[in-house]
Amino acid sequence: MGVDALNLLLPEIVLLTLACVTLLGDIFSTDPHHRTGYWLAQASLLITAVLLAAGYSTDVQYAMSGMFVSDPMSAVLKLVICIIGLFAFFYSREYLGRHQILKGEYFVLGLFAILGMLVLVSANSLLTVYLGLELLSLSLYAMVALHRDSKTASEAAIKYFVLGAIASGMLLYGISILYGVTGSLELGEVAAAIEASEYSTLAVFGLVFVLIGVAFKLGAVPFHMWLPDVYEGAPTSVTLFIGSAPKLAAFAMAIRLFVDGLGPLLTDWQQMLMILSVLSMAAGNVIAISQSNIKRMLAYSTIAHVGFLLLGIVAGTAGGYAGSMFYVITYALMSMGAFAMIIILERRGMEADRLQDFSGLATRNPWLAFLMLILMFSMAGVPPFLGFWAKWFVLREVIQAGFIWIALLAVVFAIIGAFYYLRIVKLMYFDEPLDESEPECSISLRAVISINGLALLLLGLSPGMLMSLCVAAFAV
Amino acid sequence: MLTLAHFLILAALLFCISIAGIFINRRNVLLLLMCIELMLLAVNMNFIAFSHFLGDIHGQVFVFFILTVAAAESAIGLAILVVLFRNRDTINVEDLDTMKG
Amino acid sequence: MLAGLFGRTLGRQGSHWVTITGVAIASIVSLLVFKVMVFDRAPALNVTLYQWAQMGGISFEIGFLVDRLTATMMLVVTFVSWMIHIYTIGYMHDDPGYQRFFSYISLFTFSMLMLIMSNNFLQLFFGWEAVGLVSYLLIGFWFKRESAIFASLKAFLVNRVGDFGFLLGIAAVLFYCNSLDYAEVFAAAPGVADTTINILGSAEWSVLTFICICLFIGAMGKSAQVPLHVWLPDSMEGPTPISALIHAATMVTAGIFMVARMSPLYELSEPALSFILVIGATTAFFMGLLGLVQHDIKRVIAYSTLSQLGYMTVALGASAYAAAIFHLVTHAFFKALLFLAAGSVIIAMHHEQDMRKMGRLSRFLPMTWLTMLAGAIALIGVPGTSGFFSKDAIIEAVHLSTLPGAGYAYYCVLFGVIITALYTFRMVFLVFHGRDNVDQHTKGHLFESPPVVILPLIVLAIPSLFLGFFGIGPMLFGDYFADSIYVAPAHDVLGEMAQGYHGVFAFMLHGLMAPAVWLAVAGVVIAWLMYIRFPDLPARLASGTGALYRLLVNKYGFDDFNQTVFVKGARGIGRVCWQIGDVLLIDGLLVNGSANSVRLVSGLVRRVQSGYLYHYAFAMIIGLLLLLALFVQDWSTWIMQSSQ
Amino acid sequence: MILNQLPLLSLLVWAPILGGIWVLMAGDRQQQTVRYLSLIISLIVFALSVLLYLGFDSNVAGMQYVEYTSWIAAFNINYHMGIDGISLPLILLTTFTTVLVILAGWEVIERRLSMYMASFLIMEGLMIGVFSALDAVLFYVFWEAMLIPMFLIIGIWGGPRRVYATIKFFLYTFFGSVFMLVSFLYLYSQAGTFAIHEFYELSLPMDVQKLIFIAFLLAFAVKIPMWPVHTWLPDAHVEAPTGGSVILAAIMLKMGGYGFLRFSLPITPDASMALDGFMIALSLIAVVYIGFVAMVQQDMKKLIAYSSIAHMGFVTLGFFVIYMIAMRSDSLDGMVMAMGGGMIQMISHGFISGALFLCVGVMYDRMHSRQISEYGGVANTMPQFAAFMMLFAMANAGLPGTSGFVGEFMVILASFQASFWIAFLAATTMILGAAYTLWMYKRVIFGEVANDNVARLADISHREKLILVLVAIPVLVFGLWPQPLFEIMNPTLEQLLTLAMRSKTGGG
Amino acid sequence: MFEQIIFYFFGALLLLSALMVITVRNPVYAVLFLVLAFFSSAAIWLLLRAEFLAIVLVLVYVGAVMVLFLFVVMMLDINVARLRAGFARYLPVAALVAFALVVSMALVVGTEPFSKSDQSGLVSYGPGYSNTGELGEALFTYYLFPFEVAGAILLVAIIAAIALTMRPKRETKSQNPDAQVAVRRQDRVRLVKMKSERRDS
Repeated sequence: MGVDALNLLLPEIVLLTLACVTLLGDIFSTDPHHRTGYWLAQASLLITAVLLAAGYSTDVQYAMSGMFVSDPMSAVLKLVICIIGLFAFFYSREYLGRHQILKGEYFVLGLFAILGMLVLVSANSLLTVYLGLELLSLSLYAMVALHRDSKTASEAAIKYFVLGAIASGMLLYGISILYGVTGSLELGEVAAAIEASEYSTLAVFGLVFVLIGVAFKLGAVPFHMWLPDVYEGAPTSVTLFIGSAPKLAAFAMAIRLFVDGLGPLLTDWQQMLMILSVLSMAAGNVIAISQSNIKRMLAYSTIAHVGFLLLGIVAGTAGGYAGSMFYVITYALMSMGAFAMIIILERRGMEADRLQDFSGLATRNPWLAFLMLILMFSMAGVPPFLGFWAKWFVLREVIQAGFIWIALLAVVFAIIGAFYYLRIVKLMYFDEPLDESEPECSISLRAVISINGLALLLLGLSPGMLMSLCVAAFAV
Repeated sequence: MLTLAHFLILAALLFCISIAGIFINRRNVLLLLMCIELMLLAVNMNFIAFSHFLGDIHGQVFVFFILTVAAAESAIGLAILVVLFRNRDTINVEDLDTMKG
Repeated sequence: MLAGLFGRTLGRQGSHWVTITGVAIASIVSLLVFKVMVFDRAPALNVTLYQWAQMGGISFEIGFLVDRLTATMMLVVTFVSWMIHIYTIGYMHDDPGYQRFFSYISLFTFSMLMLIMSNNFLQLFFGWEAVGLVSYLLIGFWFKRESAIFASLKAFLVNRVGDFGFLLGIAAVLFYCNSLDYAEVFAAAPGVADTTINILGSAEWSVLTFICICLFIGAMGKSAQVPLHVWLPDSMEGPTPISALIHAATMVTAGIFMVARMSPLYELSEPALSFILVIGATTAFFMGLLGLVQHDIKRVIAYSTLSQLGYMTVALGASAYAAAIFHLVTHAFFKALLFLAAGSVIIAMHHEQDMRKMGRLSRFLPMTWLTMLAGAIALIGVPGTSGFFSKDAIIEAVHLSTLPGAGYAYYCVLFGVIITALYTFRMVFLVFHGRDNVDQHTKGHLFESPPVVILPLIVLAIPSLFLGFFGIGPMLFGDYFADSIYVAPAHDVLGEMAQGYHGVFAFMLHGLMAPAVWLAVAGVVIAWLMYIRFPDLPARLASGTGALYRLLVNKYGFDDFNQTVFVKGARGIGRVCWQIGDVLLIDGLLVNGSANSVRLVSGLVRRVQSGYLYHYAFAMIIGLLLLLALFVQDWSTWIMQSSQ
Repeated sequence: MILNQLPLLSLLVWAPILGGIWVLMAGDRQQQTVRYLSLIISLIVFALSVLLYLGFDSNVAGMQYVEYTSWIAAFNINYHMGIDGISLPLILLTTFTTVLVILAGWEVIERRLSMYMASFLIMEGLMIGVFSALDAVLFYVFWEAMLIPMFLIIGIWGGPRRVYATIKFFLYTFFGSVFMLVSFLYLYSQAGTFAIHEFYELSLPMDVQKLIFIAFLLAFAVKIPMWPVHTWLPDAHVEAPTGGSVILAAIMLKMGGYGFLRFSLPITPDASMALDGFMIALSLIAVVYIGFVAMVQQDMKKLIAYSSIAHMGFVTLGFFVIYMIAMRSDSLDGMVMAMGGGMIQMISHGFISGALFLCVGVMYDRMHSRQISEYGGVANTMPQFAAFMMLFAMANAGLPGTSGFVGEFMVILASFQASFWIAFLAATTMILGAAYTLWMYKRVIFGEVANDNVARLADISHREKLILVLVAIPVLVFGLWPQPLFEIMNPTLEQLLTLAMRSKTGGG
Repeated sequence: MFEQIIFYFFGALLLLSALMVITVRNPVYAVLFLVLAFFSSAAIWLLLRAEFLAIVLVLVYVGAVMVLFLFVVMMLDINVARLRAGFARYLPVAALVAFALVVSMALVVGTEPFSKSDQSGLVSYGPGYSNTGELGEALFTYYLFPFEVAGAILLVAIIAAIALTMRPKRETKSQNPDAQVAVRRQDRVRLVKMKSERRDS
C-alpha cells in the first residue's frame, strides 16, 4: 500500500484519530457542559468534511488490497454524511442538556457511527461492508440506549439491537453463501464469478439473505418493524441522527452489494426490491395516517420514502441510481429538519412529539411554522421544494426504464401520503394554539433550522447542481 | 464420505433452530441474545466449511472477524439488557410493548 | 333615437322631462323617417355600424336596416311610447320609483327600436332579449309585491323558453346560410330550400320548416301564443302604463314583426305557415273565451290582447303579412287606449281593479268613459273604426287562404269576433253602467283624472277610430311594403282580395255583408242582455255550466300544469341530482368513501405493529420465507429429486 | 419594439412574488401600509400586463415575449416562457382580478392581514407563470406551487368547514395533477425534452395517446371542474373567503381550460378525436345536470359555484365539439367559433362569477350569512347594490349585451353544426341559467324586507362601489364589443386547430 | 469413516444442545447448553482443519463471552418460573416455520453442486502447514484495513458498555479539598439583624 492509498484513506484515518482525541479530551475535561467534547467532535467532522471536499475526484480508485474504493458516489455521500453529522450534533446539544444526558460519549459514539458510515460507503469487499455496518449499528444501539433512565429508550434500544443482530446474522449467512459460490469476498470478483458460474440459484439464495440485511437497515417492509418503535422511543436527537445519515450509508450499501457485487442478478433483485418498495410505500403511507405521535408518524413516512427511493434502484439504470441518491440526500435533509423542529418546539423539558404540540404554531411563532410548512410540503413532494424534485427524478427514471405502472402506483401512494403532511400544516395554521407560550430555544438553533429549511426551498428553485452531482456519481 | 453439503446442512439446521428459538420463546430477552450467538455460529460453520472446501483462507479470516464483532455485539447487547432491567425490573419480552401501533 | 340612455339619475322633474323630450324627438325623427320612406319612396337603407366579432370566415356585425316596415313600427313604437311617457307623469306621480320607472321605459323604447331596426339576427336577438329584460324589470317594478316579482320571473322564464327555440333557429340559419345578415340569409334561403335535416329517427325535416318553426317558437314566447301565453295575464301586475306600452302595444308584437320581417323565409315553408295559422287561431279563440270570466279589468284587456295577437298570427299564417302589420298598428293604438283608460279608472278607484266593485262610473269619469268606448268599438270592429278594417281584412284573408288548417282558423277567428264583442262590452257595462257597486268611501272622492292622463287618451282615441279609414288602401292593397315583405304568388291572398277591392266604402259595405259584423253586434246585444237587462244571468250561467266555467276560470289549467310539472319537477330533479348524485354517490362514495376506507385500513394495519419483539422477528422470517419461496425455489427440480 | 426586449413575463411572474414576500415581511404591525403596499404592487403588475397587451402583435400565431434560459441543464429543463393569443387574455384577467381581490379584502380581513395579501400576490405570480410557461416541468412547478397559497387562504380565512374543504381541494387537485406529471415524464422519455412545442411534434400510437389524454383529463377536469370530479368546488367556494372564491372562480378554473388547449388537444389530437363524444357528454352533463343541481341550492355561494361548473361545461363543450363539427360539416369557421366561444366563455365567466362572489361577499360582510333564506328584500335597503347585482345576475344568465352571452351564443351556434341535439341540450342553459340565477336574485333582493337584519343593512361603500364598477365595465364592454378579444385569439386558435386536427399516430 | 463418526456425533450433539438452549426452563442451563454447543462445533471445525479458530472459539468465546452471559444471568435474578409459561402454545407455529425454512434452505444447499461426489472430501494438509500462521499472515497484511475497523468496533463496544452500565457510586462520601479551602465565612455563618422584642410581663 502506497502513499496514494493513504491519501484516499486520509479522511477516515483523520476521523478515527480525532474521534479518539475527542474521547480523551472529553474524559479529561471536568466541564459539566462537555464543551470540549462537543467542539472537538464538531471540529473533527469539519476537518473530515474539508478533506473530503478537497479530495473529490470523479475517477474510481481502489486501495487496501481492493477492499476500499473511492468513487464520485462515495465522495458525495461521505461529504453529505459529514455535513449532516455537523447539523445533527448541533441540534442535539441543547436537547441533551435539557434531558441530563449530555455526555461526551454521545459525540464520540456519533463520530464512530459516522466513521462506520464512511467505511460502509466506500466498502468494496463483503468483509468491509459487514464491518462498516457493524461499526455503524453498534454505535447507534449504544446511542439509543444512552438515555439510561428512560424506559422507552431502553426498550427501543433492545428492540433495535435484537432485530438488528438478527438482520446482520442473516446478512452474514447470505455473505457466506456468496463466498461459497464465488470463492471471493471482493465485490468485483464476486460479480465476475457469478457471471461465470451457471449455478445462479445458489447466488440468488445468498442474495435473498443479503437483501434482507440491506432492507432492514433501510427499513423496508416487512423488515421495518423496528423503525417506528425506535424512532419513538429513542431520544429525539438520536432519532434525528438515525433518521438522516445512516440512510445514506444504507443506500450506499445497497448500491455496493447489488450493483457492484450482484450486478449479474439484476432481474432477481429488481423484482424483490419492487415488491419491497411497493409494500413499503403502501404500509408506510397508510399507517402514518392514523398516528398521533409525530415521531412515530415521521417513522412511517420514512418507510414510505424508503419505498420510493428503492424505486430508483429498481429502475436498474445509472440514472435510476442517481435518482435514488438524490432522493436519499433530499430525504436526509428533510427528516433532519423535521426532527429538529420537534427538538426546538419542546417546552420545559416536555417532548413536543404529539401532533397537538404543533397546533397554532403559526400564531405562536410564524417563522418556525413557515419552516415546518416548507418541510412538510417538501416531504409531500409539492413543488417548488426539493422534495418534489426528488420524487420527480426517481419517477422520471422509473418511467424511462419502462415501469409506468409502478410509477402510477407510486404517485397514488404519494397522494395518500400528502394527507398527513397536510394535517400538520392544518394544525399549525388553522387551529388555535393550546397555549400561547413561545418555544424556548436559542437563536443559534433557530438560525440553523432556518438554514436547513431554506436550503430545501433554494435547492428546490435550482436543483440542477445537486442533480448533476448525483448523475456524475454514476456516470462511470 | 463427507461432502460440503453435510456441513452446510448442519449449519442450515443450526440456523433454523436459532431462528425458531427467537420467536419460540416469548419471555426472556437473554435467550434472544443466545439465539443470535447460535445464528452466528451457524454462519461461522458455513464459512469454515466453504473455506476448507475451496482451499481458501479468506473464509477463516472472515470467521475471525465475525467472532470479534460478535463479542463486541454481545457486550453491547448485555449492557443494553442491564440498562433495560434497571429501568423496568424485567427482561420479559411480553412487557416490552409500551410502544406499538 | 337612443333617448332611452338618458334620464338615469336625474331628479324627479328632470328625469321625466329629459326622457319625454328624448322620446318626443325620437318620435318626430321617426315621423320624418316614415315620411321619407313612405311618401318620398326612398329606398331601404342598410348601414353597418361596427363589427361585433369576427370568427374565421364568419363576421358578426351591428348595423341598421330601415325600410317601410321598420319605419311603420318605429312610428308606432315611438308615438305610443311618447304618449305613455306623458301619461305616466300623472299615473306614477306619487310612486317612490319614479326615476327608475322613466329610465326603464326609455330603455325599453331604446331596445325596442334596436330590435326593429336591426339588420341581422344577432342584433335582433339583442333587442329581443333586451325588451324581455325590461319587461322583467317593469313587471317586477313593485318589487315588494310577491305576486309582482313572481309574475316577472315567470314572464322572463317563459320568454326564455321561446328564446331557446329562437336561438336554435338562429343557429340553424347560421349553419345553413353561413351568415346572420338578413340580406345574405334571404338571398341564400331558396338555395337551402330542399335540404333536409334529420332531427331524430328517420324523420326528415325541410331545413326551412325547421328554421321557421324554431324562430316562430321565439315569436310564440314574445307574442304570447298558446302555450307560451301564460306570462301575459300575470304581467298585469306591472304598472298600467307598462301593460299598455309593453304588453299591448309594442313588445308583444315583436313576434309578429319578426315573422313579417322573415317573410322571405316563411314563404318557402308551407308547414311552418300552417303551424302558425293553427297556433294563432287557437290563441285567438280560446284566449278570448277566458276574457269572459275575468273580474280584474286589466286581465280582461290582457286576454283580449292575447286573442288579438292571435288574429295577427293567423294573418301571418295566411301570409297576409300586410294585414297582420296593419292590425298590429291599429291594435297598438286602441289597445293602448283601452289600457290607459282602464288605468285612469284604476286611479280614480284608488288602485281597485276588480270590476265587481265598479259600475255607473260614466257619471264620474265622462272622458274616460268616452275614450274607453272608442277603444271598445274599435276593438270589436264596428264598421268604420280602424279595428273593423284590419280585422275584417284578416278574416277575409284567412277565408281565402288555402293552407291546411285554414278552415279551422277561419271559424276560430269568426267566432272570435262574437267573443270579443261579448267580453269587451261586458267590461264596459260592468264598469260604466249596470249596477252601482262602488262603496261610499271611494265614491266620496271619485273624480276625473288629471289632464296629463286624459290628454294621451284623446290623442290615442283619434287614430284608433280613424286610422283604418286611411290606412287600409295603401297598406293592404297598395305596394306599401314594396321591398320589405315578400309574398309567394301561391299564397298571395291579399292580392286576391285586392281584386275585389274598390275603395274604402265598398269595403265597408262588403264588410256589412260579411258575418263578422253581425256576430259582433250579436255579441254586444248578448252583453247588454246579460249585464244590463238581466244582471243575475251570468251567475246562473256560471253555475249552470259548472265544468266549463271552472275550466275557464282555471285558464285551462295551464298555470297549474306548469307549476306542478316544470317548476316542481325541475326542483325535484335538482334535489335528486344534488342529494343522490353529488352528495351521496360522488362525495359520499368516491371521495370521502375512499378517504375513510384508507383511514379504516390504516387503523387495522397498525395493529400488526404489536410492540412484541417476536412478532417483529416473525415478520422478518415470513419475509425471508416469502422471498425464498418466490425467487429461489426451483420447484420443478425439487419434485424431480424427490421422485427419484 | 422596445417592449420585446424587456423580460416582461419574468417581471410579471416575479414582481408579485417578491412583492408578496415584502408584504409578508412588513408584518401586521401597521395594517394600513400593508394594504396600500399590496394594492400598489398589484397595480404595478396590472400596468405591466397592460404593457404586455400593448406590445402584443395580434397577427402572429406563435409565441411572443419568449424567454429562454437553461434551468436544469442535466435534464434539459429550461426556464422557457412565452405567450400567445390564448394566454394573454388570461394573464390580463389574472392581474385585473388580483387588484379587485386586494380591494375586496381591504377592511374585511383583520386577522393576519399581511399574510392574506401576500398569499394573493404570490399566487398571482404563480398563476401568470402557469399561463406563460412553455416548459412542461416549469408549468408543473407553477401549477402545483399555486396550491399552497390557496390551501392556506381557504384554510385560514375560510368558513366553519374550511379544513375539510381545503384539504379536499388540495388532495383533489393533487390527485389530478400527479398523473399529468407521469405523462409529462413519459412524453419526455419519448421526446427527450420537456419543451411543450416539441411534444406537439411527437407522434404517438393511439393507445398511448389515449392514456396520456386520460392522465391530462384527470388533471384538467378536476381543475375546470367537469362532472363527476367537481365536488371539491362547491365546498371550496363556500368555505373560502370572498377573495379566495373570486380567484378560484375567476382564474383557477380557467387553468383547466387552458390546459386542454395547451396540452390535450395538440399533444394527443387523435385521442381527443376518439374520445370527443365522451368529453361532449360530460360537458353536457355539466350543463344540464349541474344546472338542475344549482337550482335547489340554499347557499348563495354554493349556487354560484354550481353555476360556474355549468358554465365551464360550455368551455369544454366548445373545445371538444370541434371534432364533431369536422366530421359533420368541415367548416373551419364553425370550429374556430367553437373554440373562440369557449375562450370567451372562460374570460367572461372570470369576470362574472368573480363579480357575483364579490356581491355575495358584500352581503356576507354585513350579515355573516350566505343562506338565501335569511335574506329577502335587500333591494329596499341597498338599491345601488341591487342594481349591480341585477347586472351580474343577468350576465350570469347570459343576457345579450353582457359578456356572459357571447361565449354561450358562440358555442351553441357552433355546436349546432355538430349536431342538433348537442345544441339543444346546450341551449337549455338559457332556461336553467336564467331560472336558478333569477330565482336566487328574486329570493334575495326582491320582496318585502325579510327580517330586521336586512332592515339594518347599509348600502355599499365607495370602495365596494368602485370594485363593482370595475368589474361591470368589462362585463358590458365585452358584451357589446368582443371583437378585440377575438382579434387577439384568432390566429392562435386557427393554428391550434391545425395542430388539433392532424393525426399523430403515424410512425409512432 | 472415523471422520464421519466424529461429524455425526458432534453434529448431533450440536443440534441437540442448540435445541436445549431454546427449550430449557432455566437460563443458566441455557447458557451451559450453549457452551456445549460451542464445544461441539469447535470439534467439527477441527475436523475442517481450522484449529486456530476452534481454539479461539473455545478460549475466547466460551471463556469470555459465555462467562459474561452467565454473569449477567446471575446478576439479573430472573423469576425462572414465569419464564416458560405458555411456552408450548407457540411450539407448533415455530416448528412449522422452522421446518419450512429448513426445507427451503436444505433444498438449495443440499441439492446444489456441493453434494457432488466427485468433489474431494476433506483434504488433509502436510505437516508443514500452520493454520495459525496462514491466518496471521493474511490478517496483518491483506486484511489490515478490516483489522483496524474491527479495532474501532471493539473500542466502541468498550465505550458503549461503560457509558451504559457504569454509574458513579453515590454512597461513597469523598471530600473535595479545594472546595473546603475556598470556603468563606459568609458561606457558613449568617448574621441576622432583628429588633429585640419587648418582653412584657
